[in-house]
Amino acid sequence: MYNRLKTKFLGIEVKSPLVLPAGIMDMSFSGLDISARNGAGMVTSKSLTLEPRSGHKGPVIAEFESGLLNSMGLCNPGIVDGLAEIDEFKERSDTPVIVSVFANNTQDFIKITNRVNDSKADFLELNLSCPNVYDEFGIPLAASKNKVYEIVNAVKRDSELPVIAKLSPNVLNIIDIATAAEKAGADALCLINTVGPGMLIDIKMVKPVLFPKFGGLSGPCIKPVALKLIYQTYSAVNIPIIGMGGVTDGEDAIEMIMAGAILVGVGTAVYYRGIEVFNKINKEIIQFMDESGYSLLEEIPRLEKLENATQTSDL
Amino acid sequence: MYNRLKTKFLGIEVKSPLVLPAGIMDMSFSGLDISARNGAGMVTSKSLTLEPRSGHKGPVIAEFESGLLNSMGLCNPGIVDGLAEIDEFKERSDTPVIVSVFANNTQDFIKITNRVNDSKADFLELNLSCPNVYDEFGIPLAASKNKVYEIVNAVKRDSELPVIAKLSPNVLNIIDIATAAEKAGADALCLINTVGPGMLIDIKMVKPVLFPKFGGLSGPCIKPVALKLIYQTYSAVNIPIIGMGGVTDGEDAIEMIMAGAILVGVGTAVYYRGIEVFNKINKEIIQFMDESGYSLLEEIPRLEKLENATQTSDL
Amino acid sequence: MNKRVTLTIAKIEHETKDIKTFTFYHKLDARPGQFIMLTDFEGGEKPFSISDCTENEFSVTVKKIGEFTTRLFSKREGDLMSFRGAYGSSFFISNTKVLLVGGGYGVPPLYFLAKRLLKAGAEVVVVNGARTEEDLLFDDKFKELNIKYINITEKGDLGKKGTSVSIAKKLLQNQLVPKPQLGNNNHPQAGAWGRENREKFDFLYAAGPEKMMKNLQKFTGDITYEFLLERYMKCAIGICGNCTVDPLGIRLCVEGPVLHKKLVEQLTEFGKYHRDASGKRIGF
Amino acid sequence: MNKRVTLTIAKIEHETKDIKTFTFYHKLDARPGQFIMLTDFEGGEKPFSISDCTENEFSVTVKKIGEFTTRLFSKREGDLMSFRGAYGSSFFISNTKVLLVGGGYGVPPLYFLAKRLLKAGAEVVVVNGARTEEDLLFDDKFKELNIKYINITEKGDLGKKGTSVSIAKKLLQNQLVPKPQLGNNNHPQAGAWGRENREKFDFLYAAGPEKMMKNLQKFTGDITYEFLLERYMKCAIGICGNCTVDPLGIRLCVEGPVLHKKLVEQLTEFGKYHRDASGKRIGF
Ligand SMILES: Cc1cc2nc3c(=O)[nH]c(=O)nc-3n(C[C@H](O)[C@H](O)[C@H](O)COP(=O)(O)OP(=O)(O)OC[C@H]3O[C@@H](n4cnc5c(N)ncnc54)[C@H](O)[C@@H]3O)c2cc1C
Ligand SMILES: Cc1cc2nc3c(=O)[nH]c(=O)nc-3n(C[C@H](O)[C@H](O)[C@H](O)COP(=O)(O)OP(=O)(O)OC[C@H]3O[C@@H](n4cnc5c(N)ncnc54)[C@H](O)[C@@H]3O)c2cc1C
Ligand SMILES: Cc1cc2nc3c(=O)[nH]c(=O)nc-3n(C[C@H](O)[C@H](O)[C@H](O)COP(=O)(O)O)c2cc1C
Ligand SMILES: Cc1cc2nc3c(=O)[nH]c(=O)nc-3n(C[C@H](O)[C@H](O)[C@H](O)COP(=O)(O)O)c2cc1C
Ligand code: FES
Ligand code: FES
Repeated sequence: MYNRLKTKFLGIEVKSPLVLPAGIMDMSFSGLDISARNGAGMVTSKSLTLEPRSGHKGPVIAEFESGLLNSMGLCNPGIVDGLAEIDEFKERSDTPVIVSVFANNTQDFIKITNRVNDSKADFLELNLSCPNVYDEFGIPLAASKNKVYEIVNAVKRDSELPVIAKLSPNVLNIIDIATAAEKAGADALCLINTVGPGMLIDIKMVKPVLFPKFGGLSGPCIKPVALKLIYQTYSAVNIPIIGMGGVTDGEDAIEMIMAGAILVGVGTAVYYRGIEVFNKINKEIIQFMDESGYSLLEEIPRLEKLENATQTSDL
Repeated sequence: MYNRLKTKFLGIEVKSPLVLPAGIMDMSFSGLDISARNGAGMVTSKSLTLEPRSGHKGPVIAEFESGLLNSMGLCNPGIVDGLAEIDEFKERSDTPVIVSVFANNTQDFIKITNRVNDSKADFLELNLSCPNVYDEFGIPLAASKNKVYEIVNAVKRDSELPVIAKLSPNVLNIIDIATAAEKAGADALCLINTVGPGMLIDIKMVKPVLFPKFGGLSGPCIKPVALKLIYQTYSAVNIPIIGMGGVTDGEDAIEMIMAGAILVGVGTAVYYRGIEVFNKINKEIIQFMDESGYSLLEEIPRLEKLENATQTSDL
Repeated sequence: MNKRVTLTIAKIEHETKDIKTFTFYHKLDARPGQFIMLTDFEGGEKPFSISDCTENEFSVTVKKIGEFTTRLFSKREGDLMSFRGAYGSSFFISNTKVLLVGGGYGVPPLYFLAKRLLKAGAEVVVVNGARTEEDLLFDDKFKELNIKYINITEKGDLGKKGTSVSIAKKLLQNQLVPKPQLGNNNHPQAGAWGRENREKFDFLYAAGPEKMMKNLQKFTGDITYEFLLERYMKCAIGICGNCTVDPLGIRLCVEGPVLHKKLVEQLTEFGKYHRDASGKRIGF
Repeated sequence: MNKRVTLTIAKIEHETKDIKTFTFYHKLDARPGQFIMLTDFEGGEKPFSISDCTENEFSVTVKKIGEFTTRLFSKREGDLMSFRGAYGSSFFISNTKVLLVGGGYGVPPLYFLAKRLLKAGAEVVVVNGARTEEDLLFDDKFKELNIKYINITEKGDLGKKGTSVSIAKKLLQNQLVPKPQLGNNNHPQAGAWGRENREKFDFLYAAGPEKMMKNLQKFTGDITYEFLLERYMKCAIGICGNCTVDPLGIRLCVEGPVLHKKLVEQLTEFGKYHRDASGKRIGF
């Protein structure tokens, strides 16, 4: 059955289009491994920084009826220990692995890239969502086509692995950012990272629930935003897209694929449906394919591309 | 009981902090009236444009598990007929009414303002969410502090009514926009308008569900984003805020108030809980006040203001 | 949450030159008077009353009138369509002696109603009016029901000239009594009308052009009635406000489209004006 | 959805110089071994095992150890706290002869367990170890239960010197048999230990420092056991991956904190290392 879900991503064959995204169950080799064993076709490490980070004090997770907010604070064991976990994973599994990395300046991204070159990872993903660094126009890194171009371009020069640019949804024009990444040489795009941020308030104690106050939204609440940005990007670029944001069942995954994604991330749904979520969604995709008469994943059609991808909003 | 919910907004007393927002049940005087009779302390007209607009072909509404998407397309009977509906409403009700207006350039906003001056409306709200007009830096009107300043400033010069600036959440820095509106003389702010936009796909027909493809998100899914933007804005401005976005029950309304809102809009929840939603939420607010020992609405505390409202995101 | 359903058109029946019935195989939980919002995602999502609904299928009967319905008329069996609903209020299901008065594409939802009334044990009398015999909707279907059924055309090509309102007036004023008669199919259910056995109706139902119902209203006396009204609908879930009626502010997509006499009588706009897609008032 | 609950601290009890029990009046649906995430929204949200849970209240027993617990120790009865949970796996409730071995703040959740085991009809033997008599947790509470109960300190200030593991070893190797004895409160439930009536245990439960359990594991032979393990927890809902254990990748916040023998035996990291807040491995 699972032969029907095989697909290729940048020349590498994966057994399922489902990807464990950065930040989910990926602090340890064993977390990556259990996800792969449960049906993820590809896994991503936690975003690694040069030095270890303990993250925020917490609460770092808040649940609301439509999804999650998180203010993890990019906790990670640092690039050295993080890559060691990946290498240990690769010794036990042939599932392709993306190493996600984070920095807030180009120099650090380059340093990290050179570390990654010596690892067993298959792909290098740049988490380009830093909200605290601004470009020369006062635009945050994640929303600045110049910064995104600069970083991707520099990393591409040094990286021995294919480079995936992970984009933030919190930008004015995703096409600007996506095409900047493409022009700079990104081999693929991954979108979307968390939306917002947002906040929740404990009305009895009159305090923000998260510590620090704000956290990015993930889960069902962001799916329509993700689909729109993926579709818009798909219409404008020629590199493959890993689509994610709120995918919880097989129908959501099909929507992502029709919007233009080659692979589909499943993050928050690990909470809703357990670590078995990958196999569950694999089955649901097959079921939809059966009902609709598609025998192979690649037969699933995509939406017609937007004619003018930038000008998307009518009134 | 309802005396306990009385509050003042720009010098006018309202019987409840709950507001019917623009675009909800407000095409006709009778729609405004039934909302007021069901407990809304204030009502807002559909955003009126100079000429009538039929809106988009549709589907203009799509439901998903966490809220609604809409691509109404600013359908409205035009400023002349729209104001006639408001006047007819004011003949039957003493509930204060906000006339929401929309244009995509300053001249048209001014023309509309002069029409509004001759009406019985109590407040003028500028729907500053036009996604199709760009400022000199290529930034959409809604996200351009320059454009927002220009429009509010021009309208304030002509308007005989207090002016409320309604802001879009789809901006890089809400403080820039909110303070631009404040500096330009806005008497109050209203936020947030719909988030995104987003899209949904019909996977059987391989088509976007909405026509045109994209629609703004409203309802529970946007509440955390709304709370964060309202809190941030509240921390940075000195004019009152009408807060809205996903408010569905009394606890949501309290969260809005604690985040800094003086009045609270209830839009999409009219779908979830019926037109009686205003009275239901009024009761729930009272119940929370009883449990927490607040006798009057104004005793409900607010969060401590952010020290640095702009720099809100940690990593 | 009201989940959207997308499925193939199972059957298309040509009713008249500009009216077709589209049937879908789907278990729809709908009551007479309710409607669905139908779309092909090519621009336009429109309300249509349910004209029949059984365990595993339902139908809508559509008049070709503008852009959307014209495109719909070009669809074939097997083509996909998408709908949401059923939405709105429904007719009261009485088990007494009732009169149904229909005109135009208001007739098909009354067929669905008649079937449910019969099930409930009501004594059902239907008046079906059209311009000509060719325009008459669901004539055969009504004849197959175990009811008293009167068809009438303005042209008179069925015998007498008249409208459904002119017949209903006589029935309501007790000048006319329907009696069972042999139908086309030689079953004794279908009926014509005679002048014996005058009786009173307990409940009146009507659907059709608003002018027709406005007219009918004059002859309702103190009989209880429900009318199926139409207003421009966009959201169909009670938030956009396009379908509210003055001065009550009730929404025809939620509190309607079927309104009880008590509400209809309070509508100042009934038979006078409605609002178009922009919300502008348009006279009838 | 797991709703957050915010409520006042109903009771604070001083157990030892650095351990307090916090009780909340709330109907919590929790099983022994499960934990809650507790916060005051001032920075820090931390896991604590449930040390008691009845119809309308529950408690956690906390050791003052760092920033959060120090701030928690400054709270008073009536102060508000917020929690979410209960989370995680729970101990198997046996109805046979069982041995509970506790050390440090691992003892209180075993008290909650003991009560539920008794309710299920089990024959419960508890070994409670501490450094000194003063550090002994829940000593009186255990004595009030109808069980065989052995307390022991490293200092020997209760009579003999020992650890809960040294006692458990003897019990498991049948060198020692617990017998009922008069307790503090002159009820015959509380017990000391003697050398008669050797018996076999059907199930072993332990909670406390990982070193202690690692030690205990040596003497478990083929008895079935469950250990309550701890790892650094952030989300507590199974997505952040901070609490996974090698090489299985299972999450102690979901599949744990109570793990069955079969799983514990597969853990290469058990007793060796855990991961800190950054995910870095730290030796025990
Ligand atoms: C509750 C209800 C039940 C209906 N049931 C039926 C039915 O069973 N069969 C049938 O043929 N028609 C029915 N209609 C009318 C049907 O919706 C319109 O004929 C259809 O929308 C026309 O669309 P169009 O694009 O072909 O025409 P257009 O050119 O768009 O419009 C032609 C006319 O149709 C009406 N109309 C258009 N759009 C709408 C809308 N969104 N809502 C309401 N009216 C609209 C207006 O009066 C308009 O002037 C019903 C309408 C309502 C409100
Ligand atoms: C399932 C489980 C049940 C627990 N039950 C209890 C209990 O009943 N009573 C009790 O006193 N303690 C219990 N703990 C330990 C308790 O969570 C820590 O003592 C507490 O978090 C310390 O916080 P702090 O800020 O005071 O100390 P810090 O200075 O932050 O840390 C001190 C030490 O506490 C541990 N710790 C800190 N944060 C966490 C965390 N988020 N998750 C796990 N361990 C952490 C680490 O070992 C750390 O080195 C439990 C832990 C787990 C995982
Ligand atoms: C708890 C948590 C931690 C995350 N950490 C990271 C991260 O370190 N790097 C990153 O690029 N994205 C991170 N994300 C974002 C996810 O990779 C993903 O883009 C987002 O959650 C949307 O997908 P979902 O709705 O399926 O969860 C995190 C998300 C969550 C919920
Ligand atoms: C169907 C619909 C139509 C709307 N039309 C308008 C509008 O015309 N002008 C405007 O400023 N906001 C409009 N809005 C936005 C609402 O006023 C409100 O800002 C938003 O829906 C968030 O609140 P809610 O989650 O309570 O609905 C519309 C929203 C919806 C759902
Ligand atoms: S159609 Fe929108 S309220 Fe009825
Ligand atoms: S604490 Fe996050 S997975 Fe267990």
